[in-house]
Formats: sequence, structure tokens, C-alpha cells
Amino acid sequence: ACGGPELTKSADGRTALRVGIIPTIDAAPLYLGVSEGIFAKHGLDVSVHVADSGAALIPAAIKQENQIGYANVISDFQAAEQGLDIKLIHNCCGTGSDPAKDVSRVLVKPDGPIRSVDDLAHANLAVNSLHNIGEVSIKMALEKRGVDVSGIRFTPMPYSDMNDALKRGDVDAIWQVEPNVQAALAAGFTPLISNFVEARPEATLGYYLTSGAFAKQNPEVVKAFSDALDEANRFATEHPDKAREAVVTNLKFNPEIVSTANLPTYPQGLDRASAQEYATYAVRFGAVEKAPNLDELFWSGPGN
Amino acid sequence: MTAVHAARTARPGWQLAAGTVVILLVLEEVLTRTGVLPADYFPPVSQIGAALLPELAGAQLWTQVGQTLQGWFVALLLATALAVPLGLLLGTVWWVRGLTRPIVEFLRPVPSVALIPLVVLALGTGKQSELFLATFAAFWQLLVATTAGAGAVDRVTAETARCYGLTRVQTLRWVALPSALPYLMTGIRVASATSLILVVTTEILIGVPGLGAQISLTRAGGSPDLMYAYIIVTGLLGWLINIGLTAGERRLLHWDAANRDDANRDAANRGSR
Amino acid sequence: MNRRTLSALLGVVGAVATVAIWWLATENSTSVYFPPLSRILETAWEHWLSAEGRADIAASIGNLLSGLAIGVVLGIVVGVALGQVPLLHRALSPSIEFVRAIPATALLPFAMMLFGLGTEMKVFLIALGCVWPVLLNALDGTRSLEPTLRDTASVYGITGVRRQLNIVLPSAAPRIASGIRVAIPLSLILTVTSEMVGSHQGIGFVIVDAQNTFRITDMWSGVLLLGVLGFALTWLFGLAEKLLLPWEKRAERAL
Amino acid sequence: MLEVTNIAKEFPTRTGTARVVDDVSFTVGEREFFTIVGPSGAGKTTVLRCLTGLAKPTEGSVRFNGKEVTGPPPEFAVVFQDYARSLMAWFTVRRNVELPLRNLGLSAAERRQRVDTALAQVGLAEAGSKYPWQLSGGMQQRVAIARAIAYRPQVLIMDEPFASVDAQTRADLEDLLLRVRDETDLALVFVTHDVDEAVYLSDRVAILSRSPSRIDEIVPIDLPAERDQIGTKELPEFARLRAHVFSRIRVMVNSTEPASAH
Amino acid sequence: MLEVTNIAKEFPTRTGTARVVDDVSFTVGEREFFTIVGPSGAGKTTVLRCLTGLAKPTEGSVRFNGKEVTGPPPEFAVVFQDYARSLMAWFTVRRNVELPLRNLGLSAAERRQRVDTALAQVGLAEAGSKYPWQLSGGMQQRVAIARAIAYRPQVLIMDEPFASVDAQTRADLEDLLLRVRDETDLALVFVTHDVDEAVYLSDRVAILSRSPSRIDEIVPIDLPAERDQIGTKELPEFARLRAHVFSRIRVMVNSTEPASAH
Ligand SMILES: Nc1ncnc2c1ncn2[C@@H]1O[C@H](COP(=O)(O)OP(=O)(O)OP(=O)(O)O)[C@@H](O)[C@H]1O
Ligand SMILES: Nc1ncnc2c1ncn2[C@@H]1O[C@H](COP(=O)(O)OP(=O)(O)OP(=O)(O)O)[C@@H](O)[C@H]1O
Ligand SMILES: [Mg+2]
Ligand SMILES: [Mg+2]
Repeated sequence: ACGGPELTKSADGRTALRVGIIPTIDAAPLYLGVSEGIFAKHGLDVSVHVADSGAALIPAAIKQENQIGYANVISDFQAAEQGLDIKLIHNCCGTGSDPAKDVSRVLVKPDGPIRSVDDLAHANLAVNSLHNIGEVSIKMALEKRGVDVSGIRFTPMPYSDMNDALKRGDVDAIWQVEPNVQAALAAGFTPLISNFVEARPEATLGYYLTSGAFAKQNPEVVKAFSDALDEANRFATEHPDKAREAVVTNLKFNPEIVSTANLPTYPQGLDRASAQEYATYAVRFGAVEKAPNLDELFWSGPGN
Repeated sequence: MTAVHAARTARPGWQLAAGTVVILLVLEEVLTRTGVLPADYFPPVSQIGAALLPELAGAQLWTQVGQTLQGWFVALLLATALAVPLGLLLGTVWWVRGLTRPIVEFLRPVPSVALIPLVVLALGTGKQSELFLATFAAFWQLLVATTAGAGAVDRVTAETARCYGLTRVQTLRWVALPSALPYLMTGIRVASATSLILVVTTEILIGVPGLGAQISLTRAGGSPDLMYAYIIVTGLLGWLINIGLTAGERRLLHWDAANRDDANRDAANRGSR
Repeated sequence: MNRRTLSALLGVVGAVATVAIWWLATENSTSVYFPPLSRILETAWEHWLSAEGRADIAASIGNLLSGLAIGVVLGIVVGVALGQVPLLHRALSPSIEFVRAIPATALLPFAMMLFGLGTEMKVFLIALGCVWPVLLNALDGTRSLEPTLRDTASVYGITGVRRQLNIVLPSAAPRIASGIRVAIPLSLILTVTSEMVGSHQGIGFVIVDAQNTFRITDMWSGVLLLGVLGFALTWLFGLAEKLLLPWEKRAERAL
Repeated sequence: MLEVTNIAKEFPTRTGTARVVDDVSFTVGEREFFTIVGPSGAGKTTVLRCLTGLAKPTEGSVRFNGKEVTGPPPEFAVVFQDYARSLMAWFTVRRNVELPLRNLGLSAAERRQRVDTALAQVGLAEAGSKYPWQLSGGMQQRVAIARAIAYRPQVLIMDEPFASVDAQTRADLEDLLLRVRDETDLALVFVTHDVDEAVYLSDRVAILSRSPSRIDEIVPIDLPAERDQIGTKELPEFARLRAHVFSRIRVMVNSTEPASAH
Repeated sequence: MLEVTNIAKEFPTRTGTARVVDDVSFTVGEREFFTIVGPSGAGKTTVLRCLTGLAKPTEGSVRFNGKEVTGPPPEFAVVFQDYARSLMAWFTVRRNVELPLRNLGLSAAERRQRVDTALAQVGLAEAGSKYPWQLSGGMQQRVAIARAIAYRPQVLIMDEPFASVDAQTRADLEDLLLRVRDETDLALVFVTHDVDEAVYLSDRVAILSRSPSRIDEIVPIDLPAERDQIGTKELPEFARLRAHVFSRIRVMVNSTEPASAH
């Protein structure tokens, strides 16, 4: 994409910025950044745009329709591998090191065919999309536990349908993320592994991104966004209740479920180390063919 | 004549329809309450209704309804405006039809959903994309209907037009179009649902504001009651739209055998004997 | 040369011209989203002719044909019935219109609830989508049955199944055919939709997977295949129509 | 056998209802050839439609063998004025004629034989395998007649059945009708614009007034039962009846309507 | 003015082609009233279709004012045998009659006036706002006639235009045609099954043989130019011509076809 549309300024001189996101708890800092005036402080007038499909967010960022987009780490690799010109500019969300606080679980029916982690080796496991972060992180976690992952079958379906499918026995196990984990637990399912934490603790799982062209033309805007997010992420980490409230008001999340849900971490800066590890496994499990060049994929600051 | 008469015959039908709907609703309630249908993911109507009520009172729902309706309407209008003249042309000029047939048949099965990334890239994530995808899908359906209808002109009627020196355009307007109209109106009712469905689907997938975006949000947020409430609003919208279309159709096609009041009344008399 | 062969020839010309334009327009394209046609064709050739590709096609076609067949038969039967029993029509039409307006994606959970994840669920979704154009056309076609013909049937006591087969169906046939023409591409589209969930195989699965992993050329090759299939199905239907509705040829196109 | 008592028929219009048939009563006896004549637009077709139960009279009643007619009785056959539209374009001529016979419990051979006979009788022996749209107007009309005859009804109702055939064929078909009547004890209700034909064929001729129509007069045709195209038409009584019917129609046509006013 | 030279028409059939018209030639002069009669199925409608350029003769040619006819010339108007289908169900009677006038460069007032006149002439002054399917058969046929007359063609081609109207109205319409011919220098090509009508109206009557048809004879009608329903029909010459035409048709009908064989 060459050139791209001009940035507009709002009345008080702030730069208007559209940020695309998928409707998850991961979006909380973004909303808080708006409502708490953090973006405004950094000269940005951010509007949040929600889309169900990540497949639409990256083209929108490339077209600079949404100047900033979001995708998880594996999708980022896949987009880059196909030659899409994206730059990762800031951590969105990640995982801590306490398995109990993981936002993600693999769950099974208590009376189902899968009773133990080892049984997962031959499970039919529901994930939201194949060849993606669920599949990769689960395989990573299981390998670290010494389970042979070659026999697992993954079945794609929307998160919202998984509990039902498991209950009916269409699948043997499901991979859920918050807040659906809470609903799954409430339905009486047994969690087996906390795959994000177990795959790699303290990892960044998703990044804010922009098109290479935009990053090149508007380094100071990207910098301002990145700085603002540092603050927003910190704020969200410090005020988990406000983070929960933000997704309830903005994304219509069910307050009961959200109140008990684990929150992801909202890490500072732009973490490359965990991406490196994910890249290795992504190649190994066939999500991408070759490891991405992280130097190119990651934005290296306004100096560049 | 038609309107008065329609009102008169519509009344008993209305009660019947309402009765059927009530029966179906009660059935759903009973089935979910008794656990024949899994209630936690397919909530009973009373629960959906309870979730819907506060929404009905708020302004937000109506804004979303308005946005979806607007998308539906503009897309259907665009599709009609494009498909009808083209369909008349294809239906009446054999060589144009021959020339374009493979391309038309090739393009028709292209799924709009697969086009989403391309459309987003070309048109962005705004209303334009929604309109494009909905128009694209509705267009082909209307084109088929119009082409078939224009091809079904009675031979004698067409020859009459030729004999009295009607120009090509006049023949299209006064002969081919009215002849195609019964087909076209059916096509419009098919395409109307398609347009609505695609508007809602793009709203779900790329987050254009409207009912679909709400469905997507409530689904992600783990509130199936609310999600079904929005789905039901979508269905109701489709139903209301159809009432409007059917009424319009009766006026427009009052001359068609299907709507000739007397003939129908006699037929009904015979049917009920 | 008669008009039909000429028309077919023109079609070839049109198709070749379109392909040529597409080819030339994208030949030097560097856009990831709009790859050169030559590359799409190459990818299509490689994938769809491989054993895996053929298995994908076979899986999809099986679902598609079953769904389409069920949809068409159901559409004709219900449409013809509603068209002749006004009471039934009035009673059911709100419920029908309601269901009709709900997107297939929103119906997925319902379909899964009824049928689980298997083939039945996909066939159900495809049939549910295809039934509407056929149903509405059959309904309207039946309703506008030529009054003199209707009278003829009742005078000569042509009733019941005989009436349906000899009078109602043939006269609604052109409309029903136009409904089926709409249903065919719809069945392809719904095949894709239905394979978004719970599938490991199929054309739709390949397209959606390619889309999710940004393999746009693969996605194009899937779209291309759908186009080819749609064309082939419509063509086959045209042949069947000619066999089933031979009297239609009298309409040697009046205008 | 067939009693029509004070029937009236109204059609809904934009502004209310139009009374098309005002008050028509007559009876048709066994084996009777009953003809209705009247100005164009008088309501003849409408009366026939009520008679067969295809339309419901707004007032009055129609009884066949004492039973109220609410739909076409199986004993009736009808040749419609709009004959072209009463044929099924998707069936051959044979199939069109044969279709009504399927309910009569006949063997295939019997059906075939009846169809062949009827087609030969109307002079279409060779057109059996054609489609209706491959036939001339008059031939289509004769297919409709053949269909009615092959059905062997008790009451045959015909609405201008010979409008599109040439004079010679018409005479042949007229005689065919008379012969069929004699052979099968048929009653006929017949509408025609040809006064000669009406008088030649009928036992009684009813003259309908302009719409809203009433029966102006029912003329008994006291000609010898044995009719023949030359002999009967030369009888002075024939000429008298013919002149009488014709003059009544003229009065009806000119009564209030400015036909061909200029 | 109108020259038909050795036209033949074949239709494709399952087994090859059927020759329906074998060899027909005639010319129609200015202001001439030219009538074609012949057995049902002879090919009259087919000849008319070739004449108007609606169908292409397999052999031979049709020329109008020296120019080959390949499509309906704007100077022609046609009343189709299948009149009901030639009316547009979606337009009122007025609109049906007015439609062809739109291309004649008339003002709205002139158009309205022409439509009113034509409808009054055929006795349908009051039916203007009805739809064709609300009319009786004869009324529909008269709408088709009104449409042709309002168009004021140079050549008027009519295929059994009075088949569905009563005797009195028919006579009125016949005289209307003659008057219009005299007033507007119209030429007419007319098909009828009514021999009296053919002789009464025509300058020449062409008798068509059975299909594959040829012209059996063209009979010049040497009756005084001023025709009138009573006087003309009482002339001995009228009776002679009538008998002659009738006997020719009888010969044609009975020639090979076993009409009403039993
Ligand atoms: N569906 C209808 N709606 C309104 N008026 C109608 C309808 N059908 C018939 N009429 C009117 O009823 C009158 C009688 O019609 P009908 O067809 O019975 O006449 P008819 O005697 O058969 O005439 P014809 O000899 O011309 O066939 C006509 O004036 C016609 O306009
Ligand atoms: N489309 C067609 N295909 C095959 N045969 C046809 C077709 N149209 C007409 N014919 C045949 O041509 C012959 C003449 O038909 P045409 O309609 O010209 O007769 P006609 O003289 O007008 O008869 P009528 O007085 O009954 O109207 C008929 O035998 C008919 O079967
Ligand atoms: Mg009538
Ligand atoms: Mg003819």
C-alpha cells in the first residue's frame, strides 16, 4: 500500500486514530485508554472498531482504514509469511506464570473419554481456528509435559459453540479462552491444562500492529500510540476491576461471567523473546513454513 | 379495489398466523424448560424475551435496527437498479445472453464471505463493504429472476408489440418488464432476505455497526439470551419487511392471475367445499 | 449455424475475453490480495488435482448435492402445497419469513444442536438455505396458475396427485426452474459456510483456512473452483431442464 | 335435470360491485339441447361458469339432479371459450384428450380407443402426437371438443365451441354433436353467436338481455327432431325462428348501448 | 402495393420438416379488401405471419411498396386470431389501445380522442378503465380491433377478428371496417370462416387449399362498391358467389382429410 489516506486531526489538534480489535477481554486497556484520557494526553483521538474476524482486521490495517489493528502472534507470523506488510508495534496482551490465572484452558467432560493430560494425545480437540495460536500453544504445553502431540485432531468452531459440542460429545476436549472458560467451568467441565502459561510463561500473545507504510510515514504517531499503551496497559493491570468494567460496558460482556474471569497480563513495550520461541514452535507444528524475520516484523522505534 | 379487498381477506389470516406463531413459541418454551432442547445454549423464549425487553426500551437497539435496515434497503435498491435493466436485456437479446452466460454463471457462486478480506482491502471496514457484499449477493438472484421472467413473455404479446412498432425500450418497459414482474417480485423477496442476511453477516464479521455487530458482541461476551434476542429481532425484521413487500406486490401485480380477487375467491370457495 | 450453437460460441468468446482481461490486468500484480491469474491457476492446478484436493472436492460435492436435492424437493413440495391452500399459507408465512431472515451463521449453533458436527449438519444448513428460492418460486408459480387451466382441471375431475403432476407442476415449472437456478450457487456458498465449523476437509474448509492464514492465492484458487463448479452445475441443470420441460422450447424466445 | 333458479352474479369493482347477471332462471331436461344466445358481454360465459360450479352465483342456486352444484360435478364436461388456454402446452394432443379419462377407471386400451375415436371425429386423427402450440387456432379448438366428447359426460357445456373453424367443418361438428347426443343421451348447454347454428341445433334457445342480464325469452324450436343441414334449414319454420331470434338479439344489442356509434 | 410471391413455409418436426404452406402468391392493391378463406389448419395464419414479417417464409418473398418485408412495417396493424393473448393483462383497455399511438408523434389530447373514438366505434365506450381479463371474450376481441383502428394503419391485417362477437355486433363491425376503409384509404387482408362475411366485405376472396396449401382460386367479388347488410346480401350475384366459395371450401375440407369420420 503506497501513501495511504491522510491522517485527520480533531478539533483540539489531536490525531484521529482508528484501532481495530476483536471482541475479547484483551481489548480492555484500549477502552480504558480512551475513557481515562490516556490517549488524549498523548495527542491521540482513538476510536475503537470491533470486528469478529481477524481476517478483516489485517487488510483494514494495510489499507490504513484502521491505522492500528490487532492479531495474535501466530496470525502475525502467517500474515508476514504471505508478504503482507505489517509491523508489530506494541504488546497487546499476554500470559503470566501462574497456571491458575491463565486466560486459557483445555477442558474435558468429567465423564468423557479423556480423563488425563496423557489422554489428550489422541483427542479430538475444538479450537476456534486451525493452525493458529490455540493449536500451537496446546502442542507446546503438551510437549513440555512429554505428551506425543502427533495424534491430536483439531476441529474448528466458534468459542461460543464449544461447550455445547463437548457436552454432546462431538469433540473430546475444548480449548476455551476467557470469559468463556468461566462458563465452561460453570457447566461442570474439568480443566486439564492451562496451555498459555504452560507453553511459555510470561509470553506476549498478541500485538498491536500497523502497516509498514504507516509506520514509516507516521513514526511519531506510532510512538505516541505505543507510549500511551504503556500507560494504558499499566493502568489496566493496576485496576483489574476497571478493565472488567470496560469490556462489560463497551463489549456487552455478561458481567457475572466477567467478574470471575481471569484477566490476561497487559505487558509493557514490545516483547520479542516470547515471539522467538513461538516462532520456533509455529514452524515445527506447521503453522508457518519458515520462521519469520522478527527484525523486519517488529517495529524498531521512531529512530528507524 | 385491491386494498379494500386485501384488508378484508387479510383479517382471518392474521389471526391464524398469530395463532401459529404463539403455538410455536409455547412449544419452544416447553421443550427448553423440559430439557428436550438444551436450555443453557438455546434459552427458552421467556428468557430471551426478558433479555429483549430492556433493550426495546433503550435507544441503542433501535439505532442498530435503523443501521441494519438502511444497509438492507440500499443494497436491495442498488441490486434491483442494476439487475433489472441488465436482466431485461439478457432475457430479450439472445446474443448478449449467450456472450455473458459463462461469466454470469461463473460469478454467481462466488461466496461473499470469501470475498471479505478483499473487499475490506478495497473498500475498508465501513458501510461501503457491507453494501457491496449485500448488493453482490442480491444482484445475481435478481438477475436470474429478471432474465427468466423477460424470457417468459407470451409470444403473441411480444409479436403485438413488434407489429405496432414499439421501440426496443418501449417493449422492454411495457411488455418485457410487466411480463417479468411476477418473476421479479418473487426474486425480490428472495433477494431481500439475502440482502438482510449479508448485511447482518458482514456486520458480524467485520464489525460494521448494526444488529450483526451486536450479535457478534453478545456471543463473544457469553450472553446467549441477548444474542438470541438480537437474532430474533433480525428475524422479526425479515418478517416485517416481507409484509411490506407482499403488500407492494399485491398492488403492483393486481392484474396477475395470482391476485385476481374474484378468481381467487371462487377458487377458495371451491377449495373449502 | 443455428442460434443455440452460435450462442454457445459467443459464450466461449465472452469467457475467453474475460479470462484474457483478468490475465493481463493482474499479470504484473504484486499485490498479495490480487495475485496474477497465472499464479492462481497454477495453485489451483496443484492443489485441486492432488489426492488431497480431490478428496476435498468429493467431500464438498457430496454435501452440496444432498443439501441441494433436499432443498429443491422440499421447496417444491411445500411451495406447491402453500400455493394451493391459502389457509396454510397465511398460517405459516410469518414463521417462514422469520426463519428465512436469519443468517446461516446464526443458525449454526441450532444446526449443531440438532445434528452434531457431522455431515448431517452441513447438509441441513445447505438445504435450509437452498429451500427458500425454490419454495417461493413454487409458491408464486402455483398461485398464478392460468385460471382457464385451473377450471379445466376441476371440470374434468383432475384432482389430487394427478392434478399436481399434470397441471400444477408443469405450469409452475418455469418459475421453479428459475428458483433452482438461484439455489445452485447458493448451495455452493452454503457449502463454504457450513465447512467453516467442525470440518477438516472440503472446498469451504480450504478457502476459510487459506483466508485465516492469509494464503490469498490459495483462497482465490478455491473461489475459482467454486466458479467452475457453479458453471458446471448450472449447465447440467440446463440439460436436465431441456429433458424435463421439452415444451419450453416453443418459447423460441419471443422478443 | 339441471335447474338454474334466479341466479345473479356481481363482481367487485373499485367503486363497489358490478351486477353482471341480474336474474336468470331456466331448466335443462334430459337429452335436451339448450342454447343461450345474446349480445357480446351479456353474461353468457358468466352464467355457464355458475352453472358448472366454477363460479358461485351471488344470488340464486343451481341444482343438478336435485343436488346443489357447488363445484363441477363429475358428470359435466366443458369446452371453454378461451380454448387455447385450456390446453396443456406440455402435453401432446393425445395426452390432452386422454388426461380426463384417467379417472374413469378405463383400461389403457379403452382410453386409447376413445381418444382415437374422438380425434378422428373432429378431424384430427393425424395430429395426435403434436403439441397444442403446433396447431392452428381451429385445430386447438377441435382438440378441446375432442377432449369433451371422449369424456362422455352426461351434460356437455360448450362456450362458442366452433368460433374458429371453417364453415364446412363447423357443419360436420354440429352434426357430430347431434349424433353424440342421440347415441349417449347427452344434455347440452351451448353458447353461440351464430343464430343459424342455434336454431339448427337446439331444442330451446334462451335469449339473454344485455348485462345486467335477464332472460329475454326462451324460444322453443319446434323443428323435427331429425335435423339435417340442407333440409332443416330450408324449412319455413326454420327461417321464421331464425328471423325471430335474430331480431331479438338486434333489439338487445341496440337497446341502450351505442354500438358502433360514431 | 403488397406482393406475395411464391411463399412456402416449413416447420421443423421430430422427423424432418413439415411443409405447411406450399406455394402462395397474390398481390393486394391500394384500398383493396382482400380476404383469405380456407379449411381450418390450411395455413391462413401462417401466410399472414409471413406477410407481416413476423415469420420468415422458407421460400419466396413478401414485398411492401417494392421493399422486402423482413419485420412488421410500421404501416401495418394486426388483429391476431389469439386476441386474448395479444392484450396486455397489466394495462387497462384504454392503455392497451393507446400504447401503439405513442410513437406516432400525437399530442396527449389527440391520443385520447383517437382512443375514445375507437372504443366507441366497437361499442366499448364504457369499458376503458377495465382490465382485459375483466371483459368477456367478445369484448376482448373488440379491444384488439379498436387498437388496430385507432392506429390508422395503411394495411390492416385481421385474423378472424369477429369470431367471438354476436351477429348484430358483427354486422356493425363489418360496416365499420368498410367505412374506415373508405375514409382512410386502408388496404385490408382479412381471414374469416364466415363465407357470407367474406363475400360481403371483399373485393377479392382467395381460397386456400388444405395444408400444404396453395391458392385454389382467387374469386373477384363483382358486387357494387356500396355494400349494405340487407341489400347486398339479397343480390343474386351475392348468392352465387357465396355458393361458389362455399362449395370450393367443402371440396377442400373433404379432399383427403376424413373430417368427422366415424
Ligand atoms: N372478473 C371480472 N370482473 C369484472 N367484470 C367481469 C369479470 N368477468 C366478466 N365481467 C363482466 O361481465 C360481463 C359479462 O361477461 P361474460 O364473459 O359473461 O360475457 P359473454 O356473454 O360471455 O360475452 P361474449 O359473448 O363476448 O363472450 C362483461 O361485461 C364483463 O365485463
Ligand atoms: N409452430 C408450428 N410447428 C409445427 N406446425 C405448425 C406450427 N404452426 C402451425 N403449424 C401447422 O401449420 C398448419 C397451418 O396452421 P395455421 O395456423 O396457419 O392454420 P389456419 O389456416 O390459420 O387455421 P385456423 O383457421 O384453424 O386458424 C397447421 O396444420 C399447423 O399444425
Ligand atoms: Mg363469453
Ligand atoms: Mg388461424
